[in-house]
Amino acid sequence: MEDLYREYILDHYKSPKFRGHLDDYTLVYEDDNPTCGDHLHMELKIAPDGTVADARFDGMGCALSQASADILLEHIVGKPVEEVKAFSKDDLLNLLGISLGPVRLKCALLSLKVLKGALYGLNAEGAQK
Amino acid sequence: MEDLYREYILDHYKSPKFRGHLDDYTLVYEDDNPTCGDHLHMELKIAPDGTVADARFDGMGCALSQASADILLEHIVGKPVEEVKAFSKDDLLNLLGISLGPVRLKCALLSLKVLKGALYGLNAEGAQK
Amino acid sequence: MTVSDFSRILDARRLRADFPALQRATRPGVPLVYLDSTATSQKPQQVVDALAAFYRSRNANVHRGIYTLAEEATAAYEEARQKVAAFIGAAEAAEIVFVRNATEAVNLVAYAWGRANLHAGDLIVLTEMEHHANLVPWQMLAAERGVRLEFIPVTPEGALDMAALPGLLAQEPKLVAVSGMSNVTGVQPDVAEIARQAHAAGAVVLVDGAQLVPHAPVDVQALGADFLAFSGHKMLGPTGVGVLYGRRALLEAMPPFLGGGDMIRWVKLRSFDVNDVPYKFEAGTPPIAEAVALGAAVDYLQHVGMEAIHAYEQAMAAYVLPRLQEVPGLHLLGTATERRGAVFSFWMDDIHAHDVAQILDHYGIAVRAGHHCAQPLHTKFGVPATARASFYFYNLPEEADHLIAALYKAKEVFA
Amino acid sequence: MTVSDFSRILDARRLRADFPALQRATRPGVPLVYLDSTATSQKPQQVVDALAAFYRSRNANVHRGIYTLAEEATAAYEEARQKVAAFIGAAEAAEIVFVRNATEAVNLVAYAWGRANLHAGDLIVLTEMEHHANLVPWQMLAAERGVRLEFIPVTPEGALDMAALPGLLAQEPKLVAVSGMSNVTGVQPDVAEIARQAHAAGAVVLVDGAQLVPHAPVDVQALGADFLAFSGHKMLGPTGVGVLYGRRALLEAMPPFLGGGDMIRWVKLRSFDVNDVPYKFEAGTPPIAEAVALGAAVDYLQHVGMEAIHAYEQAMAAYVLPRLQEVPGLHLLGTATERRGAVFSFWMDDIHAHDVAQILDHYGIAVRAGHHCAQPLHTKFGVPATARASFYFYNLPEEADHLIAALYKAKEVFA
Ligand SMILES: Cc1ncc(COP(=O)(O)O)c(C=O)c1O
Ligand SMILES: Cc1ncc(COP(=O)(O)O)c(C=O)c1O
Repeated sequence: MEDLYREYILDHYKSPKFRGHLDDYTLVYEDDNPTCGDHLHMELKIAPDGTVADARFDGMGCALSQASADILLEHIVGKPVEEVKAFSKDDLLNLLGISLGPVRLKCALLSLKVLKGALYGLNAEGAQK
Repeated sequence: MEDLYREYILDHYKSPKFRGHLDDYTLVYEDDNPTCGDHLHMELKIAPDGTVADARFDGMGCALSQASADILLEHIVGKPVEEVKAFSKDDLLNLLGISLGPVRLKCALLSLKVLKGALYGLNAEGAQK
Repeated sequence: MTVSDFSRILDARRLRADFPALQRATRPGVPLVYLDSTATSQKPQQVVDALAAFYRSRNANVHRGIYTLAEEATAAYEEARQKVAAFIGAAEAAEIVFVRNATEAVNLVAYAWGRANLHAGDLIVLTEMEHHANLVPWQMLAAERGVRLEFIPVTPEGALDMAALPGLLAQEPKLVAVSGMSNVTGVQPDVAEIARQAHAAGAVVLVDGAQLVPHAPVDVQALGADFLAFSGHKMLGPTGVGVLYGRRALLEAMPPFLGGGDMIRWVKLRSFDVNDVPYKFEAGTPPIAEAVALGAAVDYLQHVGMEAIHAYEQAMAAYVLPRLQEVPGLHLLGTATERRGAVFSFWMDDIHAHDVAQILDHYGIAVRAGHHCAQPLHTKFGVPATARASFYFYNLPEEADHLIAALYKAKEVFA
Repeated sequence: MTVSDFSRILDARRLRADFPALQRATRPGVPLVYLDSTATSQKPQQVVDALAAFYRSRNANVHRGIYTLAEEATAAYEEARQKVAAFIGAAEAAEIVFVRNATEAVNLVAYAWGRANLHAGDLIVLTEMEHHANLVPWQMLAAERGVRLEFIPVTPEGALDMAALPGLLAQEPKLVAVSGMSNVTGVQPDVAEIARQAHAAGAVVLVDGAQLVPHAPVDVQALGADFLAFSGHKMLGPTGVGVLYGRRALLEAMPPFLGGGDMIRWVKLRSFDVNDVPYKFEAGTPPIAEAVALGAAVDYLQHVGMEAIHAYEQAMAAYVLPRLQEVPGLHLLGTATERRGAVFSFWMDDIHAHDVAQILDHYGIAVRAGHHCAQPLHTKFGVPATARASFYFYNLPEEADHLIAALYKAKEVFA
């Protein structure tokens, strides 16, 4: 399967490095995609110097939504929060290296939506600090 | 103008024989066609032997609605009420001798509608015995 | 204005070739002279082709489809939304709700916005020239909720009596709903000025754009419309699709109207949560192919140019009006010469409107007869019915000449 | 059932040639296998031609037009109404109201009939398998009026638990609204029996026929439907047109829904009187060309034969069901083998429905993934989303084979 199911995506889906929970986190957020039941929970630990010290996600959903979360977290850990805040939709799509139709776009971008929710301190239903 | 505006129809429209009122009538009815503002009032005098002794109409509207009333009354005066009751839409169209689209059909048939209203003793708004 | 002057504005003769229906004959030997575009416009081949092409190669249901065909259909549908948004100067495509027609658009506002925001004693200001589509929905609301209706009067010339507006606005209406162009008189009220005053009085402004949008350049920002309703079929598009434009803040604050698929975010057995605008108002499978074809119609109109269309029809109005007024015994409903389109409703001494229309049809000329869904305006002018001749950019001055000649014939028949 | 047996029921291979979209490739070299007719059907050339022909030669607004073109358009529109009436066994054409889609049809009943007849505490009986279109409108009514909703449960096989019906009917519901065929499981409840019992309990019966009417012979008298809602686009017709059938007595007693032109008898500034059925419910310019093309779709379906279509899909269901069930780790939502159409929703261990649909698309197979606008049913089965493959009479058993093979491939990818 070329394109969408490149090894890269499938690897991150089947063997995610950042799936799980942190013992101690600074920011947390979760959201879902009710149309398809994708769900994503994200925890971030921000270091005193303002970088993302560590991060984890948990959730369920399609390969794309879950792999995208893993790839995204891999990319941001170690980076300054200010830089991460500027991370855009197009940046993520570049990272994934695939082109997507509108429905799958929502799957792929759920991770970014949850990340931004955490960074901007939104209140997620059911998410507790 | 062939067809619709045959001399026959135009003659009845321009010089109706039965336009007017009766001094004394047995049945009366009136109705209208709100889409186009056609209005028709009809008075019938029924003789003791059950025939239509005389009839008149009054009203305003298109040539077709008014001519059709005149033609219809000319046809029924002198006939037994029971026979007139059986007079159908097709009978009237045959009498008029023209073929009509749905909108004009309503104009042409208003006279029959009012006649039937009078014969079956319906209550017309505004019509007094 | 001579006949040749028209072609400097716009090459109607060339454009007509795009409209297959305009090539047909009413009867063998009698070419069609279509003067009823106010009821519905004819369609250029480009629009029919857009419909056929959609069904031939991109047909699928929209939203949520992952497969290629569904993605193509969704992209085509959303592209049409963007075209319509750009066409009327909406701030964003999400402010465009696809409905069936202008009538449904007004009803949507009456049901969803009206029932949430209007209460007994509240005032709605309309005008005496409204089409039933911008009248009956408010009457229904008035009957149900005890809302009051007041009307900007129409002058003997058919224009709005703007002097009456301040007095009505002083009563602090919640809504001012006014037609951008009368389908009877062709009069185009100064909606921007009405909206300015209405907003100053705190009212929401709905514009019935069913006639305005097809015939003049429209920018909702300049117009000051909070809501704008119009129909695809009157602007070269197919039947079955219309548009409600609404300012995002208003649309977002409104409860939904129709319930069903697509308008929801989630559904449980006993409750649901609504989707974002505009989907919140698009329950069920939308008129997909129709919206796509409306996009093609917008392309066509923009290609011709709305400024040119407007100028051409102004010229046509200036050409036709005096000629009609010369016909003895002919009375125009609406004699205004300023701010008007090329729509003419009239009655004739001794000839009922139906008979006028029938005789004109005999000469191949398609005009409408009746109250044109504006019965109160006809009542005001004391006539039950008029005959109406309306012109679009594809009509030629020769067709107007043909109309005038046929009216003289009608007088002969009934002489 | 072997592949060759299918062609004895109906010559799908020949009929397919009428459907241009079925000739297209998903990508160069990858033919389209369209298994999403439950979302919307493809259209035969005959229907597209009917649309194009209407616009090319008969396009005018309907009703009240006196000129030739308007009379032809009106005749075509009313002829379509008659075809639809005959197709579903309505007593008369006046019982057919043209709307946008099944969703609007249900909403029309909820607004006009529901708000006039249902009061706080009144009960509506639905089922757990309803599409959002036959659920959300009643939830909106329940929230507004304090009406109660109860549900006929769905069994683990996806059928309706008919044993629960008498208990629900004992509570004397005012309305029983039930789908004629689930768009998720393909299950076709015994609506005639439900209607019989519901009528005995004094309830009005609404049937959501969006899936039933395209896939099985329907006679509203035999079915016992007081209202029947369906969409043109799922039965070879265009988007933008749907049907509400209603018994005349019910339609006549109902207040109007949308206000505007055509639905009135007369209008004054502050009041109006309604027109006769069905026009009372058709405010504004209807989907004229779409209705005419729906008439052409009905002609096509009748030419193929609804009995044959039903039999063909029964055969397809019998063919596909066991093959799907053999795929390891595949779970069907709805395993009923009786009274079902050829619609299959399923989920797979370790592969999300989206991924299934995406991989199938890679092989040219168009299936839908999601909750298919029946979220409560999915919630009941504990899955947020399924992939759904649905077959119409133009699908071939080879396409089913192709689907099964691709599902094994998907398992490999995700192994
Ligand atoms: C059972 C059922 N009811 C109602 C609908 C709604 O149809 P539409 O979207 O055409 O209004 C559908 C369509 O998916 C359906 O399958
Ligand atoms: C001014 C005006 N408003 C509203 C409408 C209603 O349009 P539709 O019938 O397409 O809903 C019309 C159409 O005649 C109109 O001219």
